[in-house]
Amino acid sequence: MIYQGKQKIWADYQKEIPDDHWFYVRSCIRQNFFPASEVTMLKIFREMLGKDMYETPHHTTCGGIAYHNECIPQETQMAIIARQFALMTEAGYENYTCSCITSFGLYCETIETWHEMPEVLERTRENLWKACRREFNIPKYLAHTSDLVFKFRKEIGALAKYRLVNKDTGEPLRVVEHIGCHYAKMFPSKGVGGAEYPYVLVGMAEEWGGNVIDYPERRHCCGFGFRQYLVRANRGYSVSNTHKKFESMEPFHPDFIVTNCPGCPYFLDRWQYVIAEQTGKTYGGNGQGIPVLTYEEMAGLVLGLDPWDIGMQVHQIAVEPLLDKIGIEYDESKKYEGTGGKPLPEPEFPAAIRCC
Amino acid sequence: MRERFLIGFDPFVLPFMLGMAFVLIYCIIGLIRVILQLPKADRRKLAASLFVPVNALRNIRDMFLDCLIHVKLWKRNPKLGYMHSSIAFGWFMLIVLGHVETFIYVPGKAGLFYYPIFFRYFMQMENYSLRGSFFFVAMDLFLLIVLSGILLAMFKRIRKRFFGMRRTTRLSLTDRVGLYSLWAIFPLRWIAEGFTAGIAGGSFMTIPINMLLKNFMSNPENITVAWWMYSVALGTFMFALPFSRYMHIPAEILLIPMKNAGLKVYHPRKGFALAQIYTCPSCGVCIDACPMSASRQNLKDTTVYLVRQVKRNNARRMNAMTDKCLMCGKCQEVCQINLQSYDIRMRIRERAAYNVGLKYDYLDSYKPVPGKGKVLYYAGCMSSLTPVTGRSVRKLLNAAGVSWTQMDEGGGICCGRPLILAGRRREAADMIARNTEIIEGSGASVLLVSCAICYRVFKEEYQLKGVKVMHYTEYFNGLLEEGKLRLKRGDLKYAYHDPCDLGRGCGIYDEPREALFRVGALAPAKQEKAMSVCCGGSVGSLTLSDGDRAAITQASVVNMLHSGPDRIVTACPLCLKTYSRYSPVKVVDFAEALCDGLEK
Amino acid sequence: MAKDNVVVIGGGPCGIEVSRNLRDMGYTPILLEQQSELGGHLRQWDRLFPEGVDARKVLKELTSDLRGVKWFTDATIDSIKKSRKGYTVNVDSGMTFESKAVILTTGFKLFPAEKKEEYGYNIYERVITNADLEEYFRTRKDSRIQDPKTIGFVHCVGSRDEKACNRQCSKVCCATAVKQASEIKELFPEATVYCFYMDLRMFGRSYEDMYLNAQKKYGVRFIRGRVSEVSEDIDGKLFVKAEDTLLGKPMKMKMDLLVLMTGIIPGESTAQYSEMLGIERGEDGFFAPKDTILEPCRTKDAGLFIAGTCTGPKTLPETLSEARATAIQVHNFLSK
Amino acid sequence: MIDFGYSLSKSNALKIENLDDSRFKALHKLEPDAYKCIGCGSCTASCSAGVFTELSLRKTLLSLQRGEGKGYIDQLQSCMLCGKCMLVCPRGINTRHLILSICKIYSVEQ
Repeated sequence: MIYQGKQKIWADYQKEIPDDHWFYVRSCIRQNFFPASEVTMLKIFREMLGKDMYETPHHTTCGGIAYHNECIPQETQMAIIARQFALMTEAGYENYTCSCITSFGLYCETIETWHEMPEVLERTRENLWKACRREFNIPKYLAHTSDLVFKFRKEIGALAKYRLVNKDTGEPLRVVEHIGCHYAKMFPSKGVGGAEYPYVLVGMAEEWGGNVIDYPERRHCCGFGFRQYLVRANRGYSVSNTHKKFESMEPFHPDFIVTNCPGCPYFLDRWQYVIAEQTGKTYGGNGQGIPVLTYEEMAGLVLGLDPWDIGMQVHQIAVEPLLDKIGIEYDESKKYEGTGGKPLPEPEFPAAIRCC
Repeated sequence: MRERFLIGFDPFVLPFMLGMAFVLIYCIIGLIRVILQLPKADRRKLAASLFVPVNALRNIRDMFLDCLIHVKLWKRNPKLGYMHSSIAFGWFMLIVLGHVETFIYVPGKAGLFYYPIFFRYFMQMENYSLRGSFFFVAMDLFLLIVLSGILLAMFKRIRKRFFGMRRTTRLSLTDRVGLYSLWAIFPLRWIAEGFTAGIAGGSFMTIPINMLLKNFMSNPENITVAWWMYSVALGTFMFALPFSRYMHIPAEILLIPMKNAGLKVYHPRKGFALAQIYTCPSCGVCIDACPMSASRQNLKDTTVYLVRQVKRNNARRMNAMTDKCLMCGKCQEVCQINLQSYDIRMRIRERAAYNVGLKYDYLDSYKPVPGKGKVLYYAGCMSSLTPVTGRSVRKLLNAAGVSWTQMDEGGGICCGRPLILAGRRREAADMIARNTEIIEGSGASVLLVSCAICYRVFKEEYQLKGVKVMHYTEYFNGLLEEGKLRLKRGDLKYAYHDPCDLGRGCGIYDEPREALFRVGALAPAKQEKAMSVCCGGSVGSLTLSDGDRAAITQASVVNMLHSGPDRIVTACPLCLKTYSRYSPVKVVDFAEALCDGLEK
Repeated sequence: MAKDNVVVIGGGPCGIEVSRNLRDMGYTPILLEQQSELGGHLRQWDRLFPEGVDARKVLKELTSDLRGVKWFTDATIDSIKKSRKGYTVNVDSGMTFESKAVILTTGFKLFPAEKKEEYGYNIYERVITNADLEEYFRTRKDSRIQDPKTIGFVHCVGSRDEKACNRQCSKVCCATAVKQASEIKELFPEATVYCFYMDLRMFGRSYEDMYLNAQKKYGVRFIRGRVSEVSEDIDGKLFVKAEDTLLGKPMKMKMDLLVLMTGIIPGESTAQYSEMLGIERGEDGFFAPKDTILEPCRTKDAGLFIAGTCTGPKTLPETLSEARATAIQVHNFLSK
Repeated sequence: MIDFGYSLSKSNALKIENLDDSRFKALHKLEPDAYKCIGCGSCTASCSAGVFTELSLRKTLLSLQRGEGKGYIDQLQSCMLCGKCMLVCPRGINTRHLILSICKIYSVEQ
């Protein structure tokens, strides 16, 4: 691919991101899939970069999953979002950031709808008032947390203890970046770098020494696709999509995959095991898979945080080979120690794919 | 007259004798093979026919007229006729007279093959006798006739047009050997007899030879040399004969009784077919006749060459050539031995390995519109592409007040002929069966067909109980004669094209012309009736490309325009469609033409 | 000073435009038209694609100012003789013209629809051609058009068809079909209009808009499939057979009116002039220019020019600009 | 192997680059018109057998070209070889021989 060409496109999709005072909203499923990621994110921003990240226990789901499964109507879902915004307004913030791509997409969609149809906005205000006597302002700035990490990639790079470089060969690591569909595919202008060649993750990986590879199916969905996964009968379709991506990236021998969406890391990670079971095929070196990281995890690693503290042990695919490549020290014995002396249950390891 | 040598033998006769023996053995074996190959029934038929006096006489007559006189060739072109008969008949007479002489003068030697042939060498003249000089004159006369024939033959090689031929056959190697040795035989005989004319006597041909350089010729060494050459020429010819086109000389003698016994071709290269193959003299008359000769590259696929390939049993070429053929049947029409090339090709196609797993189980689902008409009209597949045909036919039927029903309105079942032409007779049976069911069930007494292709198959393959199959040319002509249909004569000139399947296929030539004559004048084509030229659209050909067909059609159109018609009329939707692509004048369907004569 | 004569043969739009331009350059164009009026096929047309400009208006514009152009109608060429000086053109009426340059703008001929028998033109009551329809648009008179409910347009009649001895695309029929489909829908809003096409060649500027309009505004239904045969029903309605190739299903539908989009083929005179003047012709029968790209208006013969649809199908604007280009070419030749 | 209650679904994308067109090439040798089709559908529309069956020469030819073929070839079995398609084809393709050749090469009988 012609790098300069991509740069031109990236130049067209710049996004204004304020550098402080954020109202932070978590993602429902990430707290179950990779709970440490969000913690790491806050840690980096609050402690290392000294930013103001406000978080309230009162916030709820954005209603996205229910909405995309056609369980709740748009009106309801708008009311839920309105309430989130109300919380922000009450807390005196106007920059809104969320850790979930589904939410991010939905916020964009909703705000756009209100923008196009003021009457809908009015109805939403009424509904919210009727429901819980709250009022809200539309956020001045809306960003996904990956946008923030992107914005501060240089600062993080400066603090970094490791670089995304193979310590033996000195070669940059081959990184596959995977963007959540709802990040920019619906509103290209809302994503850093647009929808075709999103720059948000590329920026981080390259800043931190990695080398992003373009493979034919890079645009393709991870396979989650809400109903495709949530309805069991459709899961074959879900895993087939993931399979397609791996088949397509395999010849490039990626060292790891980095994602910015709740579902993607989960499915790219877990489905590798299912594919191994069903086809006997694994995509990493010697019977192992390709490690899949969230961008927070990637940031955490280069900053030299303890892999076990940022939750690398909850991955299906073993991350140790990656850690070794980069040269990150870690204590294998502490892997399942857990925080606060509360040990984690040790998983049983499948035969189809090497997970340690 | 008395013998010159006590032992009536000289080594120079050996080449001839060997050749003779070889030919005889070859022919006898061949004969036996052919006879054995015949199916039992045919063999009986043949044997029986030989003892029917009428037949026996016919055989003899045909042998005389065809083998010796070549009557057909005379009809075609006198020069060509003379050339062939002079050689064939002249040579025949030389042999006969030679034998007669031997019988008269040396009956003892009559048993020897060579004696009559080299008579003049072995004999010595003592005194003139009227009888002797008669033979001298006769023999020289026939020699002269043969030589004239040979001379023409040589001339034909350079100027074939002189004999009314545009193209002749490319000869195979053995053909050439045969040809040149044949040419050599008679001049050599002339010289040889010339040498001995001083001793054995001679006449106006041989004596003069002897006169010039007398003492050179009276030298015995030189004499034998001359006779050696003569004998060698004969021998060479005999050895070449079975492998050359000259095999037709003996083969025709077998073919004639077979034909007269009315045998049918049941296999492309066995029995009856084989006899025909060997009888083909590759005269090449079929090359000019073939519509494909319109484009050079197809010449090599004409019948005469097919025969050669069949002889060699070259399956690949046989199939390729057969698949290309339009099956218009013209080559058969012009053929001197009327080789049944159509049947031979059909047999080849029926054996061709197209793995078509054709299945027609769906045909029963076809339920035509029931009608009470006495006349059942079957337009055929093609007619739906030439709507004018059906429309005109209906017009005429109504005008004549006939009660009719159309069988295949909105699509019917194909008649089966295209399939049969593709050699899939077995599969076609299904369609024929279903159509028969429908037709017989319709209660009509006449099946009216407006397509020559369909008509032929209805005639040849269907057994329709109580239903008369009629082509619309016959039928409407009938109506006109009975006065049921009245037409006004206009002042248009119509050139009628005989569709292959209707004309050569079913022998219908006059009805359409009579009918057309009631609506206008006839402008005959250059070649018409049995000689008509295929339009090039024939479904008979499987492999001819659109381009090849174009050339054929254009040539055929030119033929139709010979006497400046206002309209080209054809009685087959396929010809209609094909012609209208290239014809400068309007091409109309037969029925459409008749409609010109209807009161407006 | 009066510059020399230039004989222009063929008084269609191309011939007229060449003459006007030559006149403006000071030449004396002699425009010869064999028919009794100038304008060629444009005379039979009602409106022109893509904007639907009135054809009469265009023709009026073209013929409004012919001052300085010597034009003759009913003028059939007897012979053209080439001499060292130039050409001698003899007209059957006895007139003779001398000229250094001759321009052939002899135009085209519409494919005779009856040659495609399976479509039954002149056999079935309700089958008409694009020309007939234009005639109807102009006069509103045609017994065959009686408030049709279903109307079909058959593209590529006599174009892109080996069986019609014309392999070429006629270029303008697709646009015409879409135009006419929309127009007829305006006249009969209740009717359902179908276009049966092999490929829709909307190559010109804003043709695509016209196409979009036909779909959006007029709801014309486009079926990708060539009509293979037409038959007539008792009630005079037409049975049309085609395959919807995108759906992969054969279809048989009843129609009240079928319009055949007859294509563009060389005019009769093309052959005769190539005989007379030894101009080469392409396989398609149109005049073959000296160089299809660099010298599209010239023949091997320096004084002999060819322009317009006698060198292949063209739209009207293309024809007119070629006419102007030719005028300049002629000027360059004469002022050498 | 564990049964998850679902499994990888086969991709229905046409693997055009790795299709085996050797047989189609052979067909083209046998009938040079094999590549000339522009898919106008005239043959299918006018087909005598098509009135009763699914037969579509256009579809069959196209699918064979794409290496798909399966199922389509059997459709040819209902062809009556009547030759109408040959008359209507705007490309002048020798359809009858094309059909026979397809049968020869993709041998329906087997």
